[in-house]
Amino acid sequence: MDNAWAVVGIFMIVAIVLPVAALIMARLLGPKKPSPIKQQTYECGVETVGESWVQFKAQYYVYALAFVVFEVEVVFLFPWARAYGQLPFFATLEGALFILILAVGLLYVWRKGALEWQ
Amino acid sequence: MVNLGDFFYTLGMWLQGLLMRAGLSESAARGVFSALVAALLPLLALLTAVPLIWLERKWIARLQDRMGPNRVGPFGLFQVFADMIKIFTKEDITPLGADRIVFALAPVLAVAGVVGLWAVIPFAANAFGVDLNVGVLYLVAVGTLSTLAIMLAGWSANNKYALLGAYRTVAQMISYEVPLVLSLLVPVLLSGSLGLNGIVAAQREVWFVFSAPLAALLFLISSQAEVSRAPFDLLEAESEIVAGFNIEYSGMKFGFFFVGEFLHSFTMGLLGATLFLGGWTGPGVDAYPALGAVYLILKGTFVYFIFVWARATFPRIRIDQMLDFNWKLLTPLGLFLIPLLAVVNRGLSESSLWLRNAALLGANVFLAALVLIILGTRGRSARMRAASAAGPAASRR
Amino acid sequence: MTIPQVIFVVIAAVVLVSAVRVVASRNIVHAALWLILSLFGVAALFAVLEAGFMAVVQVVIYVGAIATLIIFAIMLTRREMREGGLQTHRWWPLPALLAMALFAGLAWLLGSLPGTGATPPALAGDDSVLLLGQALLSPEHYVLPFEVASVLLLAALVGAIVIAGDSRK
Amino acid sequence: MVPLSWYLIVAAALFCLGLYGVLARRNSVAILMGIELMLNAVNLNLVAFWRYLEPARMSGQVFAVMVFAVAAAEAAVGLALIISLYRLRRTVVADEADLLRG
Repeated sequence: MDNAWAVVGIFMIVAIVLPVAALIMARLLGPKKPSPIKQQTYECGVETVGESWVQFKAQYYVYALAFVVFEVEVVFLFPWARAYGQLPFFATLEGALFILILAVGLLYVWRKGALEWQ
Repeated sequence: MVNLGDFFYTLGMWLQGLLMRAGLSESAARGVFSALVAALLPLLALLTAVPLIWLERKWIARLQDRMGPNRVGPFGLFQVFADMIKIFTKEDITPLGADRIVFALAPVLAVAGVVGLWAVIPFAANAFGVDLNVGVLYLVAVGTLSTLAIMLAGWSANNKYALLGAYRTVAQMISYEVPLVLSLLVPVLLSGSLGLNGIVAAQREVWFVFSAPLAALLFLISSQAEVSRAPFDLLEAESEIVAGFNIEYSGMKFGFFFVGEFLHSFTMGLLGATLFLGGWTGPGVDAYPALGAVYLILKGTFVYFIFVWARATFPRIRIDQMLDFNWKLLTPLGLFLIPLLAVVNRGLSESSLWLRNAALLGANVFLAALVLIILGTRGRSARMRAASAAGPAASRR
Repeated sequence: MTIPQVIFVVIAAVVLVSAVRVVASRNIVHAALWLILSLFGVAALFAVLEAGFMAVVQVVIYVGAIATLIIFAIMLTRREMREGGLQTHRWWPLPALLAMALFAGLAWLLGSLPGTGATPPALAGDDSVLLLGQALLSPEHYVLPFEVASVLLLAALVGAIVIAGDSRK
Repeated sequence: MVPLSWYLIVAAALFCLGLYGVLARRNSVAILMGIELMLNAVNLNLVAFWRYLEPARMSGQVFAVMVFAVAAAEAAVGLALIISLYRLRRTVVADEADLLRG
């Protein structure tokens, strides 16, 4: 298979194997003296209070949401950016319209106040 | 055919010839050779971190009027090796209640997500891991691994501060990914190619930093935030809070997050040089293609120095400022920049190179001026509102 | 088996085994992590199919965006569904039977179809991203879906912000 | 080379696993994950058919890209609904979501 992705595959496998090998080496070289105190969850010197699954703010979800939508739209723009040079001028305007619709979404989220950090 | 100027190509041909003499067919020899490159390039990338850490520590020290490491070896050159020996012989502590496999996987992914970027960087005309026809999107895809690593690190440690730190870091990284990807789109727009080799080839006459300086600025700021270094390091600020998502990590695993951050910053420098500063192009590169690697590393180190300089200079910003800066300035700027540049570039595609690039630069300057005027008036009205609100209160007192 | 077939079988095994873990894990976070691995495997299959654009987009959208969203949603709604507890309905064998029957039917159908064992024709010499862009932009092809996708995502953004933000008031 | 039918079998298996997840799981986030698996099976089929039958025409890839957009939109709105439901009812179990029952 003469596929450039085979090289990428080998590359990624090596990029994962190398740090794993270093971790194993560090494990072999380092001391191992586990104790309950040492393995306790760190909490600024005091005993751990409560469970670790704290409820977190819904605010983060809004940013994740905006990110997802923008990411997907930008992915659509890459084929446009690749091809618009070989197409009539109208195609450029199609891409511009696409981005303007995207900008309306951002404007809405902004006006709605969802981007304010509370 | 011995041409030392084309060092990488000659070396590759020599190796392939050696393999063919050993009895392999030509395509098999080429396959083995590219597999070899794919296996050695990650190692090279990881080893780059060693001089990098020394360089950055020296730079930061000089910018802060200190000496930096100077005890171990000449100019403290062996300090990094001493640190490596130390970190290799440290105890590997996994906190109770942690998800052991995920806990160990997170630092590995953090490094792999940076090293993976090196697969598509063209170091010289004939020296690159692989020339994907979707190279720029590949960079975005590999970059998601680092985000994933931080999420896994925060979740698996079974510590509420790690989890909180991870949410915040991930919120920052995904927010700044939007202007980063928008800025990556600009070289694609101007060159009409998604592969990094094509983007470099399109910059032979004019570097994209001159035709689209705003995009280069967007790239610079958002990649600094993506790597979460100062002034965007508020989520793991060593001097203020205990740590962020990596609070429970120690020894080699912590070292990987650390190395990953340094390497990510430098890799972003290389990418900035490739996308906006012409990559390996430079005088004499046609006669001696191997010179391209020198040019790329010099340019990449220059961009990296800007990152370090910013790190040493700017004060840390608050989380609300950071998110506002992204969603209310950088992202809208990118959204307006792209259609503007596309229309100018396509509209003038028949005219001369210099006219087109001058028009692109003019469009950038126009947009930058517009943004500065809007920011100026908004800032003035905010100050006046603040002054009028403070006025009655002051007179009452 | 030839080398491409071995590679295919390994990737397909990763995809299917992690998909089983997605639907069978008791810990919902683990299910999400297995989902990410499964989606990575599908991206690798796209790469084997020489659809490089689809492979990177799969990683960017699914692993980068949707998986992040899912993990955030799990963190926001954790509490009782964390681990242990009953993750499936009491009548779970019924959907299992249904799924197996569907798979058996599909496998029988695929086995009886003619011409599905063909080797792929050579790719057109052109860059497939260029072809994709041209298909997405030319008015006689898919320009309308292209613009509608933008509107769809706008609607999703507005709708999701309204839904997720309403109870704060 | 790998025959087309192998891809179709893998996609069919993935689709059935997703279907099982959708029907059998109680947690609505897990149900959503099942839907994502099913959509991926569809995309695998689309790209495999593009590669083996019509590599010169991009219809298969265009459809798959549209599926990506729909999947992202569905995940965004679906998860927002789940979060909203959780705020109202403190549950993410799909059977207990009976707000329309009055």
